[in-house]
Amino acid sequence: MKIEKQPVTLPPERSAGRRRESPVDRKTDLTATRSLSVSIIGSGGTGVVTCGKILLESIARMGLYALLARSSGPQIRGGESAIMLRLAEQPVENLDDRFDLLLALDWLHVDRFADELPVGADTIILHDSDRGDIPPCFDGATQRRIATPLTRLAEATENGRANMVGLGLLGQLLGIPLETLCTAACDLLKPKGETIVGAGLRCIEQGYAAAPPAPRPLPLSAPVVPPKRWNISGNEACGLGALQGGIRFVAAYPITPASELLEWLAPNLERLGGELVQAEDELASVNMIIGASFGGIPALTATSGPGLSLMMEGLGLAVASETPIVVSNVMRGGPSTGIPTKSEQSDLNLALYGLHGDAPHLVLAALSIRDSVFTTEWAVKLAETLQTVAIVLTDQFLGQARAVIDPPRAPGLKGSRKRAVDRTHYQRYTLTDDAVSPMAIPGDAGCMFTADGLEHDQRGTPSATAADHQQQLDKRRDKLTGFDYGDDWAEIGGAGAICLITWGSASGAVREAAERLTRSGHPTRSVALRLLSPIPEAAFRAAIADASHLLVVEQNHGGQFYDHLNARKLLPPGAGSLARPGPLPLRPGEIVNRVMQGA
Amino acid sequence: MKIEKQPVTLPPERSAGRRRESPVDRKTDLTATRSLSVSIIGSGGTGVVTCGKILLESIARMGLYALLARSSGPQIRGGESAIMLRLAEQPVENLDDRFDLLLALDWLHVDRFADELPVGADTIILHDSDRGDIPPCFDGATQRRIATPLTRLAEATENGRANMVGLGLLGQLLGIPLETLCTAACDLLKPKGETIVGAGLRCIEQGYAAAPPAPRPLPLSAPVVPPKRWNISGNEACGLGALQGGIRFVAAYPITPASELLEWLAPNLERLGGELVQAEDELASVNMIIGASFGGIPALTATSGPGLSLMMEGLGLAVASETPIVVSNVMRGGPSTGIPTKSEQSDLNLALYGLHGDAPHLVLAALSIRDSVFTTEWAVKLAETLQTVAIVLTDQFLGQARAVIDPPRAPGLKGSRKRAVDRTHYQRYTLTDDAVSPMAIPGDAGCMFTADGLEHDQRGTPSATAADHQQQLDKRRDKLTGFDYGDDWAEIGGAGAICLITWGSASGAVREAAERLTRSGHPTRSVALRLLSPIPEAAFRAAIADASHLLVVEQNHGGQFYDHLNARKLLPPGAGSLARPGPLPLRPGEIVNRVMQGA
Amino acid sequence: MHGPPPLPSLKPKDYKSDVKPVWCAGCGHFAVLSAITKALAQLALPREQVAVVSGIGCSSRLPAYTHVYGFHGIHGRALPLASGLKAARPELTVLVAGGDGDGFSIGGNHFIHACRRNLDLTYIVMDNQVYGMTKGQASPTTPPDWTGSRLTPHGTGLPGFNPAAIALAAGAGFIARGFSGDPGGLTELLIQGIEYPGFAFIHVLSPCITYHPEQRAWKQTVHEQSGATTADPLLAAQHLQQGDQLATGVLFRAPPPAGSATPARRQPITTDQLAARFVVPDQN
Amino acid sequence: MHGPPPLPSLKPKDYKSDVKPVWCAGCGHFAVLSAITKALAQLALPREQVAVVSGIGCSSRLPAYTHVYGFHGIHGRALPLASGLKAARPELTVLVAGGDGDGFSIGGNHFIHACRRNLDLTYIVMDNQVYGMTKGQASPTTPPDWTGSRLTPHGTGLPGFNPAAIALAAGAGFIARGFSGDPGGLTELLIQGIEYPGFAFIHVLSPCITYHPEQRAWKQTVHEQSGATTADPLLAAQHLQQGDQLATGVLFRAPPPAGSATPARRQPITTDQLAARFVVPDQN
Ligand SMILES: Cc1ncc(C[n+]2csc(CCOP(=O)(O)OP(=O)(O)O)c2C)c(N)n1
Ligand SMILES: Cc1ncc(C[n+]2csc(CCOP(=O)(O)OP(=O)(O)O)c2C)c(N)n1
Ligand code: SF4
Ligand code: SF4
Ligand SMILES: [Mg+2]
Ligand SMILES: [Mg+2]
Repeated sequence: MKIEKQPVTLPPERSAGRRRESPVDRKTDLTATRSLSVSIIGSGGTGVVTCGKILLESIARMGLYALLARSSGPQIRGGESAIMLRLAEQPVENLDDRFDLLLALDWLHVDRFADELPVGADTIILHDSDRGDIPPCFDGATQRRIATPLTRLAEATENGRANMVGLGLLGQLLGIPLETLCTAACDLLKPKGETIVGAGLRCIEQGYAAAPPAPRPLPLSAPVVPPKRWNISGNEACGLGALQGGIRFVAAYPITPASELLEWLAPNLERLGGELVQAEDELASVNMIIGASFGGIPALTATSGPGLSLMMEGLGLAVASETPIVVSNVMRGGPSTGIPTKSEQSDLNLALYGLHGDAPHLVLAALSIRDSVFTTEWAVKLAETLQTVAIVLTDQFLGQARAVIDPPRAPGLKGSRKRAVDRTHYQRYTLTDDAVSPMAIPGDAGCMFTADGLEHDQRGTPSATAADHQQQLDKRRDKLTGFDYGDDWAEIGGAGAICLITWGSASGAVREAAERLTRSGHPTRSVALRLLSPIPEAAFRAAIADASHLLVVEQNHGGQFYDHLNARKLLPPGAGSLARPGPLPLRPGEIVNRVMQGA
Repeated sequence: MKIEKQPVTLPPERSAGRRRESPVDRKTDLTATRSLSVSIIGSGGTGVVTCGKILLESIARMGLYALLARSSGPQIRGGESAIMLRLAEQPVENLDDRFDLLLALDWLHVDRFADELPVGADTIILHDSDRGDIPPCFDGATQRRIATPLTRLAEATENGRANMVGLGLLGQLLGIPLETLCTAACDLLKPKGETIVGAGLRCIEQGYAAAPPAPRPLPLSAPVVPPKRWNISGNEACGLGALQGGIRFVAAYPITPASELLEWLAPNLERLGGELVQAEDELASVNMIIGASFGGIPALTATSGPGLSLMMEGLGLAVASETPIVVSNVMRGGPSTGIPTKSEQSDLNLALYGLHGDAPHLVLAALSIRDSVFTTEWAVKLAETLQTVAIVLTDQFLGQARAVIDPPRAPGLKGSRKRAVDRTHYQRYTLTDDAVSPMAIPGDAGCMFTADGLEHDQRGTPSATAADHQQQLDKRRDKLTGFDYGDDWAEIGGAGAICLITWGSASGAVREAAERLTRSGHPTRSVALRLLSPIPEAAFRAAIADASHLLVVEQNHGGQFYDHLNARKLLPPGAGSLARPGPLPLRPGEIVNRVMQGA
Repeated sequence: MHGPPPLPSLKPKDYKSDVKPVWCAGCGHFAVLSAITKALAQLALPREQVAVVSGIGCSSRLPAYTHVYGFHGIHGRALPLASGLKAARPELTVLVAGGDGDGFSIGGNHFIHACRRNLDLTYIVMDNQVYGMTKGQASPTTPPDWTGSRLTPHGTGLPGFNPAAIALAAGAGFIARGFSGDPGGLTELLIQGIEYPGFAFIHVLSPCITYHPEQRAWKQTVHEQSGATTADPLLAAQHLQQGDQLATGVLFRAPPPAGSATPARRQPITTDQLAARFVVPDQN
Repeated sequence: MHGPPPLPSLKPKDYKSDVKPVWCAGCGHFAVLSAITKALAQLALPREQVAVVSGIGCSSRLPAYTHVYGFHGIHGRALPLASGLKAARPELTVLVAGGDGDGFSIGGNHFIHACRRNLDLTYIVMDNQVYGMTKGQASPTTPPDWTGSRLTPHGTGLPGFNPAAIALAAGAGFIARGFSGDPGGLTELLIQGIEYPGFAFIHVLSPCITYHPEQRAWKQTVHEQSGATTADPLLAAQHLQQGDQLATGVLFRAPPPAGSATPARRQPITTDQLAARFVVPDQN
């Protein structure tokens, strides 16, 4: 099936009402990436997530890009859930300010999602007329509603389900060809057996046919020959990056939202000749990977805040003994157990500063789902090259969302360990030009040494002298600060006197905000840091040079990154901070808003 | 026995050679606190520490002040050791740049101490002529040596020991009346039995008699009626402060150099009706004190870097559940196992930033041995008042040294918990004016609640909404930042355009450096912070206002406090950092030197 | 320090809070909650004199569903938190509740040390042989051939822990096993455990119907232990080592630890007296 | 991945480094070091194929005194570090060395899980019933009435752990006890432990003459176990539960774990093939 580029027709309420002075009021700037935001909600068992996945895959196959995020209630299983889908003609990895379309399979506990589902007067609300009316929390958006008897339509088919009818209806409204929708559904439902597939397809067709002619959102147009794209989740992307970087040993303890990363890694590691060990706790997992890495096998663990807290002593050992390891930390709401199923960028302090003693190490953050591949692979290669600890921060939003993306790029760094060659006077911690010492691994004859967390001399023998301490402290710092990280430390976009600085998963919203500001006559650049420590200071200064307005954007309460940049004396006095805790994702509009208020 | 104030006669090489332009060259500015620095060294079993303790007590009884620090080799027991004593007419709690007097009971492994024992050309070296000659590492100081056959003199007495002969000799040179020396020796040796006491006294007398008339250091004069003073170690001071603050439950796991604090606490807690539990590990100890505090009993744990690392998850639980606890962290050289028996101020990062999520809490540092009483007591009272975590930083130097001090002062804060009174609609985390909620404890009828590390609403019921999260995050921050800490947040001394900023045990050397600078014509003030987080920002700005030269002084490699002040945007751009790792203590001269270089 | 006397008519529901459990319909933990409230009611314990402490897991959500004092702590650390509370406030009745992951995996060290420390706690482990909360990974008690988790796609290949045997070897004095499918029997065990003046370990088989639906079969296979409760550790060691781990009842009960073994306290002191010890004696 | 064949004449001293131990003269750990180097020499293991991993404590200082690969890790975490090494490099001979505090107090969880995980490690615990390194506090194996520490001035009042019994309950397949005062016997046990293809726990009585000088009396009281080594866990459970913990020998030896129980590996794959799975299929 071929998709022709279709001419764009703007619905009247979109092109009207543009006000130059307040870009925040415009949901989507039509001169830029055109996108549509769709949510599906429903109580446990209604099949919201299945719908979301089929939609995502259909959109992918149409040649468009998309992001699929999920949210669920507090129940362990079977509770209400919501999917949030944004589809676009260009790559998009953040949510928009409001939803264009909301499909409610029912309204049970919908209030739990109300703040995650901003709607506007122009939001089209589709709902199952067999499952009650639009509740008060969506009062703002009732002009454009489509009530359809999804349940009754589904009942016409044996084993039919309302979610599939809704999916068909949605697909029609979004301009997804029926065939694409059906092939995607077929592929995704296959594991459930033929009966389910058959019933599903019939329901989709019925929904497709039942879609009313209006109101409908603006259609998006896909390229005639779509470029190669991937459909991947953030956790899968991290996992793939880790394996591409060379990780062949993983030890970990399950924790939300990192478990899915581990569950993806376990079978794939095995097929690569590696291994995943489920440890008894995080103290064990971090020490296990230190042991494996000491044995010469690049090793990683994955966790989230509470688990990372438990690993700090182990990380210090890896730093002091110069044993390379990587920790992938998928952040969730904190402090303490916090909000385990929701996203926040609040483990930064811990990742940067949570080791006792002076313990320099690398901290990186993936900027998007796509970037999770690159950043994790880079982190592994940096850790191996510099014989140190690399912590890679992602978060629940990035980790558990899926996106249709351009194929990720790969780091240029070769990233292998400097191995011992001298077998006569081997000194494990010998001083060198780049402060990285050749490392022997068990099996290397003549290079036997004892790795140690005690301060030591160049040979590795414990030493408490001021001279050895200073020398080894200098060495462990210099190997990190003296390394040339090239251009990969950040993604820099746009140009302008306004400069938005950010890190990690906030980058998508920040980039979109910068684009919106620029288009509305306020040229704005964005600097999204991938390498959070050590920050290449000269490069950072160059990136923000001449900016007249600086704002540091992040999703936490304390402004942890803002503080970190100030700690490093990298910000001019007037730089502002937009720090807003989770669980709601940062949206481009609130960033634009803040800039316009401050400007 | 009465000690008359004696007139001061300056040895010629002391008053000569003063050069205004380089105050660092003067060991001790004679217009200020007059002090003498003495070291005793010897291999395992020579009795160095016993000598030091007797000297300290004698000096105390004379009406003088003194500091006694110790150092020992890597052996578990019986290895070589050194004591470093500084005696003065005024309170003194830091070491001087050089030693005036060095007594070597023998020279075995003395090179291990060479860098801890700076000597000058004018240092008097006393040594046992029966135990070999002055080794090359003390080559700089050979003009003024006194070789005495200590061993042979001791052999004259049955059970006689060379260290006691040396002690007598030293006592005589230092101008300690024989009777004072003997009474102190008597009291301290008593537990060893009468034979030892008798032999000891005879040896002391013999040494006293054997002292040559010259060279000898300048004598110090004690007041006729000395004020009340204490003889206490830093670890004991912490323990006393904790008990005075109300601590009645301690759970801990042994670790150097915090074990002595615990060993002091255990029997004393018991006699106060409290209890100390030796836990299986630090994860247990921190959770045990959370449980005890939940039960209404003020509770503390003590540890050092590696143990603190293991406690971070527990501290986060205390922060989120608003359960007051205190952690006394006695710092040692890091990272990792580092240098367990030596001092460093490098756990600051961990203490400030080592919790996952946004987890505001209190971080304090004791400024001296004497201040360990005040700061620990204040920390307990603040933790109870604000229902939060307080980490008190001391270090190996402060903890294991003893000093003769003025009686410590007590904080004005009453420091008791705000208890629940409303028994009808009790809400554990209710919002209040000061953001501190009334706390019920088991036994309070009608106020049953469940404390939780999950984010919660005011009642304590788990909640994942953005509104509850923001509200409770604000509350937990505001109760700390909104509190009036009064003047106790720092000790501010002197006045001048040069401003030395410091924290914790570096304060003594910094204060002395400021005084020396001031006296040499460079008026200098010192600001030593006791409350490191949250820093009362207005008060801090006032304290450093109008300074033209600022230098932040601390004993670690990274400049952790300097970074912290910058993170909080509290330093002007030109402020400098003097960060020097352990294990050697910061000495006033190196600070003066740095200021003069920078000026 | 005891509160007012209990209201004469406190019912099990009076020990329940109004917070709705997050548990899946059919989860075994519901019955454990009921058994606990029944035991508390039968013992007529004043609600404010009782505390339930837990870690993290589905099972560990239990405290908020009771109407006594509660602490929902962190993963694996319920026992030390409860130990601190009990040591500081010995007159309280302290229950500790959690799962097999919480208690035997991350919390394993505290488990063995609590057995040895023998404080008067009642430790209720709802064992479903799986990490329910994190969506179904193997726990230390999972059978070696369970392939339900992608983390261990071929099964763990390791024999499951025998928590009762470990508890015995670590020094526990009271070891019982209950089944959430027999709430009456479980209530009885809880009462005995709470009344036992020392550490009481109650191993509760509590099915996770979501990740281990086959545990519904426990209804058929769980059985009362054959013999009577033994007080002989040698006999118990043998029984527990060979047992099928589906036998319920009080499996071992040692004579309670020797009363208040705390040695005569030394003479009390005040902090002022303590401070006075540091004063340098007058030399004149 | 094996290195060059061992030099024919490697002596025990060739497995010793030139680093001088920090131990007190007379410390039991010296003999353990010697026994280890003797065992390695007798087994003629190439030095570069051997690793000794430890935690923190006097005993844990051991790796630096050997001339094989070593890792002096952090307190209580020797077993996981060694487990990671062994899992990643199964062809190496991995010994784990430490103390009773390191292994049974802070490291207790890893101890029981290592017993269950049953990797081919030899775990040597130098038990002196005290924390030597931190200057003499009670450990989990300290007798209840030892008043040598100011932290527990009346003694712990708690029965000491029985590590062998815990190891058995936790699933260890090889359990032996040695005595540093009998270096020949200890060497023999070490050889058996290293050769055992699974987790071998070797409990070594190793006196701390500084904080437990009375342990010199072990010379008189330590004795060989009466019976022969059993392979029956029920019998072993009984023996270990009642034993005086001064009996030396191989106390339990189960048939080694069933060979490479690892199930047939799935078909190998490359990272490129993995990446290709994410590519959106062409719609045309
Ligand atoms: C330090 C830490 N690690 C991991 C987790 C994630 N986690 C939460 S509950 C749980 C396991 C729960 O299993 P179990 O105790 O058996 O309880 P169940 O849910 O089966 O009742 C894990 C691993 C966590 N919260 N904290
Ligand atoms: C996390 C942590 N907690 C505490 C310590 C302090 N510490 C060092 S060794 C030791 C105990 C050593 O005892 P053991 O393992 O029995 O060895 P031994 O010295 O008796 O041979 C302790 C508590 C530490 N290094 N790290
Ligand atoms: S996942 Fe299992 S253990 Fe958790 S609530 Fe559901 S049934 Fe119960
Ligand atoms: S303190 Fe004890 S265990 Fe440590 S070296 Fe000395 S004798 Fe050995
Ligand atoms: Mg479970
Ligand atoms: Mg020991």
